Amino acid sequence: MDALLTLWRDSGIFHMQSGQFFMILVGVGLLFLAIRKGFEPLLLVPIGFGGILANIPGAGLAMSSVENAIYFAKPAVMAAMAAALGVTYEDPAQLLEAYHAADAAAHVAAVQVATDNNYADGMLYVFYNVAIASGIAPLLIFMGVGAMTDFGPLLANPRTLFLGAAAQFGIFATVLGAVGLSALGVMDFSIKEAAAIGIIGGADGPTAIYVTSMLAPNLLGAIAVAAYSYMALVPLIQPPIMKALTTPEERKIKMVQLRQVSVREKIAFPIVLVVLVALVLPSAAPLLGMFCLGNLMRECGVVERLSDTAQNALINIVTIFLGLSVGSKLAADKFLDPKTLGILILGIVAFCIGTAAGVLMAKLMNKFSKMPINPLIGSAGVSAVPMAARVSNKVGLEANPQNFLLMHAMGPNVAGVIGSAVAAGVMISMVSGM
Amino acid sequence: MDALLTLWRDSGIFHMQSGQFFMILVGVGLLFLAIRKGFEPLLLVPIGFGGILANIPGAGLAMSSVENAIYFAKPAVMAAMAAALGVTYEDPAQLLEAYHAADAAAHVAAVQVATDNNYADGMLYVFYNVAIASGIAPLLIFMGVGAMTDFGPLLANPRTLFLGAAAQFGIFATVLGAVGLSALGVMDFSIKEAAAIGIIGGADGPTAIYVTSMLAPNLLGAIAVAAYSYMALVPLIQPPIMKALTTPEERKIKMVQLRQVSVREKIAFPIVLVVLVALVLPSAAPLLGMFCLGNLMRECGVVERLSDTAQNALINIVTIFLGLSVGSKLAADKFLDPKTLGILILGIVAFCIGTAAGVLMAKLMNKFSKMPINPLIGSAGVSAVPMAARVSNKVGLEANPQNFLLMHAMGPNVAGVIGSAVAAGVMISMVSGM
Amino acid sequence: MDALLTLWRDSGIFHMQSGQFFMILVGVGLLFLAIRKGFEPLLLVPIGFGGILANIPGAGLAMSSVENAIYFAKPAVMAAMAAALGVTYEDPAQLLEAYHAADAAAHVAAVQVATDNNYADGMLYVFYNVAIASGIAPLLIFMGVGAMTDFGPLLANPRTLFLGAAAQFGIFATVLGAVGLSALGVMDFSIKEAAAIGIIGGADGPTAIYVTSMLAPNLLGAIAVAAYSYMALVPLIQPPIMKALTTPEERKIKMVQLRQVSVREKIAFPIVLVVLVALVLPSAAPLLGMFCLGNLMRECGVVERLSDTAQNALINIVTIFLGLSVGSKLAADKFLDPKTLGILILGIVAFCIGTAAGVLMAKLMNKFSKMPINPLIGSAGVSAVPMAARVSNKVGLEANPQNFLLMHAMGPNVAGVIGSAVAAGVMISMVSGM
Amino acid sequence: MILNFEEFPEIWFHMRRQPHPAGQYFYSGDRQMQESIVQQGVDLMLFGMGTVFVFLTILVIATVIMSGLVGRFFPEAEKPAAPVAVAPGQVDARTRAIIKAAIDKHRAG
Amino acid sequence: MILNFEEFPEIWFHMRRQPHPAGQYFYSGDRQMQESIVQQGVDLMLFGMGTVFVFLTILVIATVIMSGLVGRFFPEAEKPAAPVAVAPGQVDARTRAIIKAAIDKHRAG
Amino acid sequence: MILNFEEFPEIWFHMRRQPHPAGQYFYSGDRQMQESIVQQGVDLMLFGMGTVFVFLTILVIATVIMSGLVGRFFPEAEKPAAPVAVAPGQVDARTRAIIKAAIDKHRAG
Ligand code: NA
Ligand code: NA
Ligand code: NA
Repeated sequence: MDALLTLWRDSGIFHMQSGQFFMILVGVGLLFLAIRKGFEPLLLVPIGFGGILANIPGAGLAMSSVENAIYFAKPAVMAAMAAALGVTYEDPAQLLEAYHAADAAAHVAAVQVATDNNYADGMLYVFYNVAIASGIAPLLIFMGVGAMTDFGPLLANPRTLFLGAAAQFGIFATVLGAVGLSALGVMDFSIKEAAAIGIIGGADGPTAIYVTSMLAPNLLGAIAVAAYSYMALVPLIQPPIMKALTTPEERKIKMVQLRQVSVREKIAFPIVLVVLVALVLPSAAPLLGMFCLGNLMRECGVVERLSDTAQNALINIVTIFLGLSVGSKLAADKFLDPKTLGILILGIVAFCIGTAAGVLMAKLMNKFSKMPINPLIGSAGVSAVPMAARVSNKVGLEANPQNFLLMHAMGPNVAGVIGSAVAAGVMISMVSGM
Repeated sequence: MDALLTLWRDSGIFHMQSGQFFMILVGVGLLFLAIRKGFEPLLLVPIGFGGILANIPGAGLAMSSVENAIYFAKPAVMAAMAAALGVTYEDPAQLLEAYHAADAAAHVAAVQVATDNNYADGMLYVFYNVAIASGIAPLLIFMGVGAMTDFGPLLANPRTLFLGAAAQFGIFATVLGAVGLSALGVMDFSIKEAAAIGIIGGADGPTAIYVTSMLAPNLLGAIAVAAYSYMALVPLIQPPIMKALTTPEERKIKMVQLRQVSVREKIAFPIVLVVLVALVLPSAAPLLGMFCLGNLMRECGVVERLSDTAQNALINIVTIFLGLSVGSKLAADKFLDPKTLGILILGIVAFCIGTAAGVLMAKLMNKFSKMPINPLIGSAGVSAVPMAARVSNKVGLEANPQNFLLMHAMGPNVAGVIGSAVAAGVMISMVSGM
Repeated sequence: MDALLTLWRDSGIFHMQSGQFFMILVGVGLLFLAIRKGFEPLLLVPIGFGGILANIPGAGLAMSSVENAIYFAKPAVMAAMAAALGVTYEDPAQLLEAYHAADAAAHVAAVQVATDNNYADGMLYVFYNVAIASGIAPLLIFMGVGAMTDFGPLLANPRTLFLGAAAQFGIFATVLGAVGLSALGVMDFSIKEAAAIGIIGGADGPTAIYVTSMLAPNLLGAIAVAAYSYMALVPLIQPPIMKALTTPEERKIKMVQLRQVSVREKIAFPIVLVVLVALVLPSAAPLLGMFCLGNLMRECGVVERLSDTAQNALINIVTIFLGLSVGSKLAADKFLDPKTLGILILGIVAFCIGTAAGVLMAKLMNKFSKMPINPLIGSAGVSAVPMAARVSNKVGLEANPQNFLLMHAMGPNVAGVIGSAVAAGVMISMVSGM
Repeated sequence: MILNFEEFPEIWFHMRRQPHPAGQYFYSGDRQMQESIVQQGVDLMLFGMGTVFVFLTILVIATVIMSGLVGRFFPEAEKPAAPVAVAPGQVDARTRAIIKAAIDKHRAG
Repeated sequence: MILNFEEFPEIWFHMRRQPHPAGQYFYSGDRQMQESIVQQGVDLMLFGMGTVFVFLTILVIATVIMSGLVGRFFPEAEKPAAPVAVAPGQVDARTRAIIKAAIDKHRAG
Repeated sequence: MILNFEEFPEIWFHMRRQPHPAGQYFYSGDRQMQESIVQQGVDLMLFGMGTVFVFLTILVIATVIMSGLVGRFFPEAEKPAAPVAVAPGQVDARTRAIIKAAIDKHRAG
């Protein structure tokens, strides 16, 4: 009969908390957005599904062995755990807190207690640690993205790098907004959390996940969902801002045809970039290093099989694990927090400010240069490759059906990827010192 | 000259025990079955080869660093190891026993001693821990299987789920048989071992490996070999039982044509299934969750590159490691045990009982329903996808050359996969409480 | 302002040491050789790029968490680290030395101190540990190479195995040279380092990396670069030696046409080889075992999807990580050492001696056999598959435009792979006992 | 109880190790354990098969409801997925096409 | 300072936890922290945007120099890579071909 | 021996560190170590090459036996694998087809 009780106590309904049920609905909603509405399905399908799995009560898929041990709260185990953590046992919540605050040695001791009592890390917890906590998965995806990126339009018109720089203003303005909310007492974001929220404005999924996993892993679920959702919403978010900040004449500006870029320039560019990173900004080395490696493999022409694998088998495998790992942070106790609402609001503000900054920078550059720039391509500086460049093209065609801006917009678009990787490096470096 | 002695002492013949030599022959035999007889070659080729590697004397490929240290039994190392394990050193066998019984802290200390003395984990031991002990490899294979599974026939005729349920009787009857043998003193299976043996009757490789790695890892070699061998033998095992339990008239029953199933039903099904698992049976969440994720990726139509990777590169990579890891459990000291014989006998009994239960359930359903079911498709409920469905079709064609049962049998066939995953969840949950 | 200081102190130029700058140039040079000159680009592109990343000052990509903590040398951290390592703190260099000499328990304690202070393992350090220190990556590549190898020419003329054996003389002669330099006081190689250097003469990349990672990981960068560079230079290194040791008449020898080899022989060969390894030379089991597994998957014809994955997705993924990991050993403090020069010189000597030994062995065999062997195929015994076989063919065509030696040279060529794996096993086994 | 095994370890050891004519019936402890494992097996069977049937019954109901809801509220304008039903004469050719993937690949599991 | 919080933990605790009419302005400690986080945010913005612009400016310069050097010293004899510029009428067809990989794939990131 | 280094660590230390006119011949300890490493190298060469030749000789014998057994007891009814031998004129075309995989791929190793 003990076995029957075990089975019943293990059943989902017995344990289901309203938060978990709500988060399962959120997971189903993300799947709906991904499948029916086409919101970044490659990421949101595994994220949404991972969110459902993470909220299955009693399964503990997103929990570490110690958290699982504390969840079931057997008295003997609790006593041993408390001893390992060097606290006196009052209730599971307090043990959990002690565990999260523990130094490495106490952490190891607690894991040993959990192991001795046959508690194991949940599947999603393992995926999270291997894929994200290590930083590996976002970096490998960045390598694959590098292998898919053509820097030709950027090399043909390097000035567009300034547009990619300006659009990063969305990141830092949002950081300021987040700390402002904290100062006003509306929210309670630390500077690290503010930095992680700001990176949503980089409009670049792997960069956002990388930074967040370093600075504020507790917010990873909300930030990743916001980043990918808003990237999917770029065709709705950007056009009103672009039109509000430009005159019809500006939108009709025709740009001069791009020059042809030689293969050797394309080969040299990632090497030049990584050497500059080495000399000037080591904190951006992991992200930009892997990005440049991917791009070099693409362009050098002698390692096609590696480039092909980086763009296909490897990035696909990593994407599945990355998505499930992000989904593990959609566990109710982590996601259902007032901060999530703040993140969703600040994230869209970041996109809007970045878009505006890119457009305004293009207008500013037009004042100082005789080579005309259509300000609509400025909005592509937020990255969101290649969606933002397509939006620039589409809005441009509305103003002048003969004006094709797509290739011109690809320059600031990939510049935005570099820009937000630089911003990520700066923030990780500076915030660690705060 | 010391070096020469080292070389000679390292040579295989010097160390070869008869058990290891026998197991190498067993490995060659498995390769023969796989290559010449076509027994599930995708698994049995790496398993058989891994079995050969695991039995190379002195190479220690399937042994942990501590086991390797104890194998070579240098006095100074033994003394340190005994201190780390908190025992007094008598002989290597006793140290080995203390190591296997050690708690996590002593385990860590022993590993440190082995590391300090330059003993390393064997290659297969590493594979086993990463791939199987973590549970990851069977789950990834289940995801790939989900991405290859078409639930169309099941959705067109959901009643066939009952056939998939009934066939799981083979699992539990075998558990009863195993504990009966223990009670009679013929064998000495624990309840955990009995449960792991029973799962052979699930006729589903990754489920069997997953359950066994959790409940009775020492039996993994024998159980995996039995499971895959009997799956390959389904065309020999099932027909006599099917014919014995049915009349020629029953075998001639024609089933009504299946209705067309819409894409949206196929998309909704894995989501419905995983939500039900969350509500009712969390202990089956890892297996069925990954299965549903794979199937959702297949059906949703927006993540084809992930689905393709799950069905090809990823499942192939994992299969290689899974096979080698299972092979590591074919080491002579683990496989050459009277229990192995018991497992081989009980395993085939499980297949037979499952087949019979499926056929009888179909006959029972015919008594309560006016929509006729050909009882031959009941045997497909054991899973063994798609071999069992083909057997149903073949036996049906013998009775009536115009009666094509294949698609009808695919319903219970995939239902059997769900059924044995449910049974696996129940057993893991209940047996842990015993 | 502290943050600004942090940023400046983090900048690359602030920290750049001349050695690091030089090594970045070396990395760029390797990329040039790989891309422009076609030097083994599949490996040298990731190795060269990894070398650049490893030398980015302050990024610590190739350093462990403890090394990173010591690099930044905060007083409180240093004190805790010294306590963990059981030494008194004098300066970072001394702590680093204590860390490298620490036993496993002190090592764990030091890692805990670094973790508590938010220092993490660098990306390349993680790759190195997972891919190379574990031995996994070279073994998986060897499996892939096995899946790409056709033993047909070897089976048609098994005598060519002797040529593959003779060419391994380059390995052992170089070991002798290295210990001679040590004895003379010119260099300071240990016997382990000498063995690792010798294996360059095996002309087989994964074997060289595997042996070096076991015996002398500090030399891995130089040895891998030497091995792959000289393999690329085989068309320049070998012909003069081959011509010097043969008469024009010998070079014109026509060899009898190879017999047809049945599929079953090809299937049986890897099984025979692995069983022989098990009986005679367990220390070569990991390398030759994985090689035979790959070849068996290729030839058996029933696991094509596994064979295909081993030859493509898996080997490509592993190659990327292997290359970056080797690159991590191009960090200035490890590479800029007089030993590197010694390695480069000894490595080319090894290639030359191996080539000569192969040619001379072929001439010797001609004295004892009536079936003529063109001595030019002896040089292919060094491996460097398939470059060395092509060189044999090309030099042969110069002597007699009707004499096609390519397929005849493939026999000793793959024999050389087996030969150097055997040599690797012997060296690992013997040197560990010295 | 007077006979305290804890205090008489040697006797205890002797009793456990020495075979006894009454064999397995003599030691209630062992006997209990044997009953227990059979009882555990029976429990496992009853509750295991019960759970399998209950869960799959719920799944049948949920599937039928789901198909009904999808059919009513989300009917597909486009043509449905590849038909599942088969006409006799075409089976061999068609089924090979439909389950081709499954045939070779599920075996990987 | 006479009021040593370390020695009067209960008072300290009380002051921190009790709300006070003067609210956030009363506690210099809290106030400092708030100033501090805003200040940190401003620092981050100024130096962050500064670094982004400085780095990308250097990159523009380096790219121009690089393109010049390559053009002068390593001109390509063979024909150049696929032209980047596009004629109006062909855009839709051509760009789909050119950025096809990027379109689906960068989304994976 | 009267001069016990263990008891005179300072002297011992001094002797090891100070250079001496007679150099490497004076200190039997160092000399022994040098002989030792050369000796180890010679051992490695002799036994290493010996093992390589012995193993490959056994492999030649085993291969010949294996080929004989396969040819006698398992002759292939179907036509044999792609012929290994080559006619002169066709080599370039054919060999490229045969070893295409190996050529690019083994390089990966
Ligand atoms: Na960006
Ligand atoms: Na089943
Ligand atoms: Na070789």
